[in-house]
Amino acid sequence: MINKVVKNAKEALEGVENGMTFMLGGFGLCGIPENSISELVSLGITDLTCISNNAGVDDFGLGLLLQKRQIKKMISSYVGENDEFERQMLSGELEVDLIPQGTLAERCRATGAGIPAFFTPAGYGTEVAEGKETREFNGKMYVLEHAFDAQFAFVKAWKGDTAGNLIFKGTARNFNPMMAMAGKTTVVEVEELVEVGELDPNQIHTPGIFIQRIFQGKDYEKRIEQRTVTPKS
Amino acid sequence: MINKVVKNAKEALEGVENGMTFMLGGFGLCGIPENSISELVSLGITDLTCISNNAGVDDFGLGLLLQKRQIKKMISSYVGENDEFERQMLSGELEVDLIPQGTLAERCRATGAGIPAFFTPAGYGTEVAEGKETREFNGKMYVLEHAFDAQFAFVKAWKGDTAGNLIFKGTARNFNPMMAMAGKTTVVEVEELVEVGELDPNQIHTPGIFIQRIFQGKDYEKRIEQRTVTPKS
Amino acid sequence: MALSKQQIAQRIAQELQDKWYVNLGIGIPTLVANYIPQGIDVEFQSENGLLGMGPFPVEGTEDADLINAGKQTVTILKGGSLFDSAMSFAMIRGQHVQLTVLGAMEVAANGDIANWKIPGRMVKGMGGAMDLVASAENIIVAMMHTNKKGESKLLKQCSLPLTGVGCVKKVVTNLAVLEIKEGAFHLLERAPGVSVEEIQNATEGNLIVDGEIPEMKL
Amino acid sequence: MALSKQQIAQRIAQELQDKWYVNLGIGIPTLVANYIPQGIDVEFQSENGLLGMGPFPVEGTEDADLINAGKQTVTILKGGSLFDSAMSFAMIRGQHVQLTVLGAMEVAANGDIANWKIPGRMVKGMGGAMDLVASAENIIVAMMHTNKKGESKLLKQCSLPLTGVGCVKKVVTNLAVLEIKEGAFHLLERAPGVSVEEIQNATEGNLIVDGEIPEMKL
Repeated sequence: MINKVVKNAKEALEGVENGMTFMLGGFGLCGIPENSISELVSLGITDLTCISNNAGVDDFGLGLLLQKRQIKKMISSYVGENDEFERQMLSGELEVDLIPQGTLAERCRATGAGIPAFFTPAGYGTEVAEGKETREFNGKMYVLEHAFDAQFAFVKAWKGDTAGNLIFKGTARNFNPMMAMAGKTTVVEVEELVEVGELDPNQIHTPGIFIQRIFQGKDYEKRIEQRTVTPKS
Repeated sequence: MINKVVKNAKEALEGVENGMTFMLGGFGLCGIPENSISELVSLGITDLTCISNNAGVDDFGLGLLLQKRQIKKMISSYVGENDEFERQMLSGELEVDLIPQGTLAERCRATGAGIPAFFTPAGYGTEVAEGKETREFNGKMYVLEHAFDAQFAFVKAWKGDTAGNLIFKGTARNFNPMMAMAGKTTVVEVEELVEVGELDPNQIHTPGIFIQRIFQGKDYEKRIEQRTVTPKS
Repeated sequence: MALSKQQIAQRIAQELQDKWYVNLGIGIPTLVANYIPQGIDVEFQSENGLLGMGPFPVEGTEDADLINAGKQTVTILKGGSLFDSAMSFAMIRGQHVQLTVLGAMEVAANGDIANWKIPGRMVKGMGGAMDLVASAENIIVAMMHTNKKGESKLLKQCSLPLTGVGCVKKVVTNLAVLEIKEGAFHLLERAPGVSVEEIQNATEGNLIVDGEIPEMKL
Repeated sequence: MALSKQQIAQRIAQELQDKWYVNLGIGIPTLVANYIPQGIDVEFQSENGLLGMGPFPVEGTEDADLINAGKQTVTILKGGSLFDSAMSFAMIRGQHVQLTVLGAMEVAANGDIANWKIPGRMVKGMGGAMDLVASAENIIVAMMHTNKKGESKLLKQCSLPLTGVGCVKKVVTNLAVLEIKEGAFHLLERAPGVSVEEIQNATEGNLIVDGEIPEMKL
């Protein structure tokens, strides 16, 4: 079996450079590649384009890269849970491309699946469709959307084996599987790295073929953005 | 939880009519909806258009419907493992639309996912692309392919719960998950019907939202087309 | 008297039908889950990858890996399922979700909706709203009838950048239930004690009042 | 002497590179799996939804729910995975499979391939072949150099309906290994004991013979 294991985040991120385009999994702070983000901060590379559904909070997730002004452009569906983001955006330091969430997800999948473009109804008649081809199918209007091009995808999984097969947990799955398919180099960090044969082949969410590097992550904080609970009765 | 259970194949197939378009899961004879096919034979409805990767063998799978001349048109990627099919096709009784297998799979997914059309490289420059829009993306040529429109999808799963959540087994998964998404009415037969809560929500292949009717199948033959083995040592 | 947010949610819950899959937006829509009528089964979809969403977890059992689209910790009911974002929007775009309830800044008499962007202000993004409104067969907007300045949010034409065109079929506000068809708001019900005149005054878009308008039953 | 089918497979196996995912077509290509060079790891993909395909099962352990694209019962290796057809062709179309080996009726000097249809005869369909040839970065055709009538299968131009255009880069036949570039077949290796003249005579398309042509090492 093809072995994808690298020692740590440092080794996993070999080859990242200023000006590259990255995909980063996660929805809010749920399922984000914490170790890879930390390593990107350490490396200090700049002028990055980040494709990620959200942009983290001030002191966590992609907010850490924003603080150090490493990001030139964000491609997201929902941002601005953090003040530094807002400041940079309003001052024009940061470019922001806002995309409907389903279009973002499907464009990631298309990238990995060799589909260069597809039609979606989302955004028709809005500024999202400006300058894009539109077409009617069965009486309904659709917008043509394109695949992305990302040098690296950073993905967080729950369990992964040495061949790169992945299982995600709960809603931490979100964008991770499509981004795993889409990176020219896909780097995965896992909570638990296991030997081949330990995962049921029938229950793998992302087959190892999409993965170039996998490593055992550490020190997961898994911060909760909105802790909503019902009191113990 | 929304309950999708019906008593049997007869109840599950209520509403099928002459001239309808059906999707049927399976690759070869692997993962085909045996019970639904039997019931279609019993019902004797005709002029059917069947979207299915293959067309069964003479005395099993869709071959049973062909024998009784219930099928007007097959939409498949590979057919002709049976003589009756060949006879009907050569005599012009049966229309056959041959589609690249990946395009067939993606068109099924697109149908269920609300994508009316997408570009794929498969078939560019061949007779498959005749009359279709083609376009260049990044120096490579692609063909525009469209979603299907199917009144019923007949799907076979390994396990399913009363809410319609499905788990497939081995390579019997094949086209079943996409067709499950694509039918206006999706009918699922399972080897094992369980209560909600018995399947791990993190391990479900097809969420119940796509399913309208589910029933406990019976008498599975699961015929093997090419029994290839290595001798016991 | 005008409805409270809870009551708006309560009224919208009456629109739920048996066996419907429903996506609830952030804010008032979320509250709809508290008022499911007896005897019907509905299932809630959260676009970040969850079907069969349950109530908030009991204190101490919350899981960072199980949140809703509002990033709140939630639970999953028996028979629920988890999936990725592409699958989630396949459900939405493919019209497998029967009802979307969401908030709005403006709704127009032609069914247009604006709820994601105010020019000149910080723009947070549309999230899944554009996919939802472009896809759902049934869209109910839950909102106050007027904005904080007292201006109508039910307009001849939206002034803000659109989220979707011609898609809203029903609006439930603190004052009324209205159906949108043929380019007009059709008044269906009044909030208890609220007069047709009050509703008329708070509605900028063309309002059709056909016959006696009943009070909502809550 | 011309190669046997086994030997064609053996020669193709030398093209495998470490960490490659490989899709093997029906017939000669399937045999390639028997000759993986020592010291390299490759994984076989079967387009019906299987990665990490292993050898045929031991008699008595065959499973109707575990077959390859040729409908043969197979096994799955440790570290393998199972998935649906859309995912399978996402791998193929997205160029995650590094090598496709398949048979052909005709190959042209411009890289065109025909392997699915003979007009006037029963047409069985292209299966996954069109997706594979339109997508793979490396395509090796495994076939006899001539057909049963002794006519060349390496042509100036395909006469049969095409499976894909300009996609074949390498051909391994019973007589030779050839690279396709700049509109010609470039002779790389001869089968043991087969002369350049024999290959020239069996090749209708433009054949470039550049310098001394070595014999294959098997």
